[in-house]
Amino acid sequence: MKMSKSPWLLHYDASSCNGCDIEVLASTTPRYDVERFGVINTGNPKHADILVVTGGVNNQTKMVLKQLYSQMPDPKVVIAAGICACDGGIFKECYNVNGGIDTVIPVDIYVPGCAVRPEALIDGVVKAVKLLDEKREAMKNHASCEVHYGNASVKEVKK
Amino acid sequence: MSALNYTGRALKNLFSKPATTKYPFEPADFKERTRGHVENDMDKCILCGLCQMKCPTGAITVDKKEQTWTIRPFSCIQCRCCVDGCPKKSLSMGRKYQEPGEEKIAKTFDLSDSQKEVLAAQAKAAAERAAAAKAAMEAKKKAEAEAAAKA
Amino acid sequence: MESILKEISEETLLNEAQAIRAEGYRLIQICATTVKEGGYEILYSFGKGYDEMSIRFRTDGKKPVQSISHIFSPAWLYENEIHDLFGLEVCDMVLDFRGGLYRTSVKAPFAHKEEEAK
Amino acid sequence: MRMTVVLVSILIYLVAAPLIGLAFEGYDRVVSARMQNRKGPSFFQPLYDLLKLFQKQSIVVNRVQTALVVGFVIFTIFTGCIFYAGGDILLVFFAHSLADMFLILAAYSANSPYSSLGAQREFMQTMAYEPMTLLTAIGFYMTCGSFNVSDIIQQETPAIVRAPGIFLGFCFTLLIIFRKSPFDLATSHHAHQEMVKGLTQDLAGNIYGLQELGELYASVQMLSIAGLFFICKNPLSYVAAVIAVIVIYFFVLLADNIFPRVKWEVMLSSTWIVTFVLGGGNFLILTMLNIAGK
Amino acid sequence: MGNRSVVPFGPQHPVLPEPIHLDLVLEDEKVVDAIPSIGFIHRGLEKLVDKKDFNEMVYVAERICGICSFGHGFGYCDAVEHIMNIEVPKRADYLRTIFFELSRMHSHILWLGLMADAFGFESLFMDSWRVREKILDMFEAATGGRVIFSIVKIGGMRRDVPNEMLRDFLKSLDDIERDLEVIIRTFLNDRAVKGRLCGVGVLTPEQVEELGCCGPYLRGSGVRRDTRKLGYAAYDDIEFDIVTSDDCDTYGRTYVRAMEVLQSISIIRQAIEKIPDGPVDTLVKGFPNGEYMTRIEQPRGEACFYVKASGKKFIDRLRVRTPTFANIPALTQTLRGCELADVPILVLAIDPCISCTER
Amino acid sequence: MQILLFLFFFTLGMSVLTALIKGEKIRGCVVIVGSIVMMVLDVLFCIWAYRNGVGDNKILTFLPVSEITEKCTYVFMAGELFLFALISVLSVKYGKYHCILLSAAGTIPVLWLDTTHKAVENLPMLKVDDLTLLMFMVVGIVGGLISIYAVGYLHDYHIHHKDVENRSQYFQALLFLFLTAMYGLITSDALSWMFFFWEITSTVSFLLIGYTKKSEAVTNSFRALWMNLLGGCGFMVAILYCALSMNIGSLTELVEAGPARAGIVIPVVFLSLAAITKSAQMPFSRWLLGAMVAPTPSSALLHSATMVKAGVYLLIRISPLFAGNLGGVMITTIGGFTFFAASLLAISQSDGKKVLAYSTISNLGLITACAGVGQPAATWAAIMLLLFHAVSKSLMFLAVGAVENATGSRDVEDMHGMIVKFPKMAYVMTVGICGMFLAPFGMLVAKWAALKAYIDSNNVMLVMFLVFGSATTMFYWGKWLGKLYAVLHQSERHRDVVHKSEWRVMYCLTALIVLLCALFPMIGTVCVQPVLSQSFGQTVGTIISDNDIRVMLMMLVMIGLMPVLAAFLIRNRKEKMTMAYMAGVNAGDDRHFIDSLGGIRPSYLSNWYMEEWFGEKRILNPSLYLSATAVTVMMIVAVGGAL
Ligand code: NFV
Ligand code: SF4
Ligand code: SF4
Ligand code: SF4
Repeated sequence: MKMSKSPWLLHYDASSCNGCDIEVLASTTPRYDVERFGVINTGNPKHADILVVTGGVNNQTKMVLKQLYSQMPDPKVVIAAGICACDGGIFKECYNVNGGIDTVIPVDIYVPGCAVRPEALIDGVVKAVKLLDEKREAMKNHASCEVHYGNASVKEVKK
Repeated sequence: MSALNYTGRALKNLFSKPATTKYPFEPADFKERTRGHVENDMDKCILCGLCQMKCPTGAITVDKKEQTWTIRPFSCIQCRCCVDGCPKKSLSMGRKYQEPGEEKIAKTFDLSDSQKEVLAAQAKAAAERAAAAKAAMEAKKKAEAEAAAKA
Repeated sequence: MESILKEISEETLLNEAQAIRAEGYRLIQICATTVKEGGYEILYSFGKGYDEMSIRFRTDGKKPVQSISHIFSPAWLYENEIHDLFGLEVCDMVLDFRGGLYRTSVKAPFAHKEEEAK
Repeated sequence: MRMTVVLVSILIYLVAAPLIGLAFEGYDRVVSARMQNRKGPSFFQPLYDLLKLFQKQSIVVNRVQTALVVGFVIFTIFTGCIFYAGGDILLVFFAHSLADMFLILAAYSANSPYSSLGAQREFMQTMAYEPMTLLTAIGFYMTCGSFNVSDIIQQETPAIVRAPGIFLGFCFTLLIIFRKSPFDLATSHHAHQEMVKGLTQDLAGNIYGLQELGELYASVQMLSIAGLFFICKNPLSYVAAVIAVIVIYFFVLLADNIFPRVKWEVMLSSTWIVTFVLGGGNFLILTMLNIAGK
Repeated sequence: MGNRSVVPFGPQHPVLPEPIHLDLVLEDEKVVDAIPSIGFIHRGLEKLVDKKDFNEMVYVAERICGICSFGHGFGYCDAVEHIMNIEVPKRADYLRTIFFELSRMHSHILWLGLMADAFGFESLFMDSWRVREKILDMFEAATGGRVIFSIVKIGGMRRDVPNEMLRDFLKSLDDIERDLEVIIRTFLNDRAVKGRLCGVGVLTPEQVEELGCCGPYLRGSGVRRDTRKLGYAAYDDIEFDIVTSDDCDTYGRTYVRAMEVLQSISIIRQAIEKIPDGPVDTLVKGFPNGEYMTRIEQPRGEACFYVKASGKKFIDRLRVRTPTFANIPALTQTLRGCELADVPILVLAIDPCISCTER
Repeated sequence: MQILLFLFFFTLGMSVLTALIKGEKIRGCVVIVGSIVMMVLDVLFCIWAYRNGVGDNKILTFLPVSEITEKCTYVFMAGELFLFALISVLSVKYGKYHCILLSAAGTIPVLWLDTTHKAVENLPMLKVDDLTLLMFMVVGIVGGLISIYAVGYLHDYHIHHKDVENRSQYFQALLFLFLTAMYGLITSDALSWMFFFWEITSTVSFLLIGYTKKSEAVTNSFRALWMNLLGGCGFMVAILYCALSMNIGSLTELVEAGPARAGIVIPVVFLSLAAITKSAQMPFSRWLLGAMVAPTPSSALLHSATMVKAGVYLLIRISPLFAGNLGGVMITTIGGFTFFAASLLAISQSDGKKVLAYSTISNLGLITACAGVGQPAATWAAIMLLLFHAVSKSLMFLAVGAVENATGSRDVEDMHGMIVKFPKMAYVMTVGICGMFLAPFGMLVAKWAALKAYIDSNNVMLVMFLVFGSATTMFYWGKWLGKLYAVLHQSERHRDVVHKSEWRVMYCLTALIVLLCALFPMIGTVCVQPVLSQSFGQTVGTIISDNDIRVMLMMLVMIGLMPVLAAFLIRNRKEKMTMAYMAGVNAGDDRHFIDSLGGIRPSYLSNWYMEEWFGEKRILNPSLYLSATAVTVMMIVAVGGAL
């Protein structure tokens, strides 16, 4: 079974003006209903396959974004939705905007638009799920994922 | 006050046609004024660079030397500022949005040959005019100088 | 609607604010602006019904501005903002974020550049 | 002979339960979407989801978590086995709460805010519905004279005839068990507005898949119990039970779509009141009948 | 009892499309203390005045927020127009009013949907947003954008909206009004919904005034004040009543917003009826010099645009005080002592727009 | 017989001996050896008794009327006077005069009865039957283990509580004295003898509660005293009535008189009153909570494993008399109600010992209710509950005590992350907690039996109490269990300062719990069924069918295998470990996040206690009043009806 049948989505607003956010949200509502493609807005990085980021990045959201990204299980795809997320948009000269989200985490799909249109987002998701499948194949070949175990959970006290 | 206000709507929805569009299985419908992407009619552009100057995001680059007009659609915010400001009305707003992609591409357009000729002709004309003006100026200066000298 | 703007001095701020409060005004906003000649001016706008009343004073930014958050309770938000953006010290705020409100990449981005260099 | 019957039914359960569960979930997804005037996903979407989850990397916050989730799944399946082996229905409920305990402990072990809030709420939910489930078992006992599922299906009249109140009460608690609005407090299938994902917050990838699988078994089992109310000696009653279950599920979905989520106080008190009035009342009547019968 | 949980709420949280962070101190489900943190969306666009000239700033102002985008563009233009003493053509004023009200409708309906989602009523959320799409269609037809319109400019409007299109609007409005009926009924009459809204986040009229609240939040507590009554754009020519509610709780705020949607419909109808023909644009010459503070009524309340300029291409200072910013102190106040389940509702009660707040 | 006497006097001797030995080390050794000897004797006695036929429905009766018993009576009278004097002195010292009155009211009539020879004579004074033997095992084994545990515990206790005068000598002596009294209580058949031991347990427990001499301890100890003395008065009334108007002097006779005998309801009701005070049923539950100020071993021994069991023991003894009369109604109502109300109250507690106390009250309520049904099946459940409860609860108490000594806190909240910080203890506690409420462990089985018995006796009210009460029980145990399982990364392990001897005791109890679960069908038939046939003259059918037992055993085995399976599963898994979700602002170690002010703030995850709903403030008083009214009304109605 292909993974592409069920891409679950996590949306994070890295400092967008809201325009893109509401369009992302709008694409889950009746008119565009991305659930047709199996998309669920999970709200939880640990269940998500696709990270949709809107807005450019500033120092604060950078940390959050990195963290969310690291909490998503492989394979995962990042969509930068909106011009701000692609390269900072009209705000790229602002002192508190670092630019597109590709300055923080690797972006797989750029969806332009200010604000991004739901149709464009659907296209983006469709492209993203293809990538998801590819990444899954790659994961198989690499025999599997990282192992970070170690006995990190316990530290003995020395008397 | 009642408890089941929404039941009717929910049941009605269940048995009626959903409001969902067919996109992407059918093409999206755009309104006539929809601001999708910027198009440049390279037959009209005169590479004046006004659009580059006006664009708030710096999405446009006009290269006069190479005679190209470049737009970075992944930077364009469809504000329509360039379109409104283009003196030759060569720019227009396409209705379809820019396709999402894995890379932030830039689209470069060469000036159409006819326009190149026009521009070249204009440039030539302008150069000629400039030369003529210069000549005229010099002539004038000369004349003045001569007049002065005469005086 | 009428609007009044009154220039005051830094020292009288609290008294003025008290008086305005006593007249039944609410706080609309506080805004700082850099002044070309150096220093900052701070504009306080108050409202009563549809009327508007503003007071303004100049400060060189060297000594802390008095907070009016004891008089107008929502003022802490504006004052924290001014602190974070202009680098002006505001003392006695009821809720002091200590520069943590915006956590901007650039410290005090609106402040005078030369001061930054110092 | 009996042994083989038991084994066969357990086997069928093991294989069929997830499929039936998926079917119900698919039904849920499609109907819910349509009630919201959306086209919605395909009927097979839950299957895709589950398979996808198993293909994902497993991310954990600690090792204990995995073990506990495995415990949850094993015991949930085991619970179903007891039921389908015709075992004691009280024991089914006891085992169910044991299984649930594993899941809650898994959430606790993550030691993260939302998991732990979810765990608290899940306890609260368990506390809310447990009296009713116990009364359900008692209801079966009162109507059929036995706690054993194998005896219950052999009776002359279905339990619903004499225990309609208990049946309704049980359906009410199904809302909690299926994590449907208005009672989806601990976690829900969509992003939950205050809990993010609550109980399942820190389960990821294939571990989450495992948990989902467990939930499938659990829901099939609960639906089976609802169906059990309609079953009697008459083979036709099985058809009735299937139809009834589908209808019940439909009402659960309808409720999901026409109610906001309530607060825990409301959940606890309303469930307890329903339990007390419907369950307790029915039980009282049954007892009186029993005494009179003697 | 010293058993208090300290948990972070947000920035990534499904209740908020936008990041806001709260440090919640919980006692069981009860919130004993909550400190909000904003600053995740801070971009610093007020500082862009140094880099963009006063005309370009319109595009920036519009992108302060994607929900109340029109109001921001308008507010900024209005301030500059005042400084430059520009008389805006009447038709442009009417058009601005129409767009303003459409924005308000879309914003309120959007809010209704989010609120429904906050108390876990998914189908109501979906339904509200379905209706909202119709307004977006009107926007797209008139301006070419669904959320960011780019239609207002200093001195008027960038494009006219033909009268036929305005008449189509009327038809759509009828449609919307019909659709809204069930939604509003569910919000205002449903027992279970009322159970989640009534008595949550109570603030008395004195308190809201004291806390400097504005907009529906203020009117939900029974204070009659609506900046539209200042009469900017074409509001002077239009009759409308200020919606208030004496419930003083989240239900009251919901009531105000729901009623304002209907009120906006009536305002648009009046405006379309009265709209004069004529140009929509005037020529702007020179650079602004002076200062002005415009106050307008955005969907979420009173927004102030303070512009200071000194006769150069680049203005000196743009300051936007947004309604959400003004309502945040009230949020902090109501959060204390509420229940965890109410946190989303209370946060939404101010209709938080963080990108507005932080700019 | 000799063994019994020897056991009795050995324990008494131990008490004297420990009181005399000053050196802590030596005393410790003596206590440990003594306790082991006591346990061995206890077991030997039980074996002996079974071999001598107790198991075949026979009752061994000892000490028929003789010179010795006559003399004993005088000894007892002297003892009673001594107790009275002791209580008087202490009451005067602390100004609690009402206790003197109560004590006098209980003692004088009995003395009067004895001196005027109005008491029924010619009685067998001691009796051993199956129930006695079961109690022997509970008292001997659990008591012995706890005494051993006390050695190490007290040592640490006094290190941590410098403000408390070290009187451990006295403490240990009291423990043994108490055990002696318990032995006496469970073997006595004559009501007057039983009463004597009954009063000793009251007094000893009073002394133990006041051990620390802090003002809180003193107040609580007097509360315990007056309540128990009140119960003693009830006992006394029952004795008087039996002796004077029914000519009954022993429990056996009383039970044989049967529920139908006219007037029997009066002694039954008064004995019940005595029992519910001792078992801390509502409205007398508060003394048990107060008792938790005492050092843990005494809480474990007295207030959960044994002393409170004296009350229910009495009820189980007379349970046939409850069938179909008001006494039964009273006991079932009170028991059921207490079960439900106390478990609600336990929800709001975070002090580990208080949770245990409420849970004790609640479980005893269940036992009381079972006994009050007056049907063999219910009594079966009551006995089972008693057994399982004694073992699990004492383990929980000891574990909490050990945790307190190791970490300085016994709050449930502070047990957060025990699985990492103190794994051994977490496992022990897990077994203890699971033993209290989860399938397939003992308590649940017994509850299940109780449920069936209630249904069969058509007692709707009790069923409702049970179903609601077990849901709440699940809640408070579950959240405690959850606390233990939070995995805290990078946390420091607690130093294991728990003494070896304490560990051994806890392991023994843990093993006992598991063993009891595995063996419960056998115990049910071998040990419990005879009790029923003795008191009801009939046996009960299968209470839990073989099929179910098989399933439960499977579950037990599965749970046992879980760790193994998990270890196996985890070893070869490729997993990635990430931080826990904290809405994106985890500061890196799962325990801190970036807060609103941009700093790093520790997160804290507390359980829910819902003070407003289930707090003592809200529930305690109403339920006390309610139950007090119920008890009074029913007693009046019952007695009035009988007269
Ligand atoms: N706050 C705010 Fe806005 C509005 N309405 C404001 O000016 O939304 Ni984005
Ligand atoms: S791309 Fe445009 S609409 Fe989207 S966030 Fe940026 S400015 Fe807003
Ligand atoms: S403004 Fe128009 S003519 Fe000038 S360069 Fe741009 S597109 Fe060409
Ligand atoms: S539409 Fe706006 S952003 Fe795009 S190229 Fe033209 S001026 Fe630049």
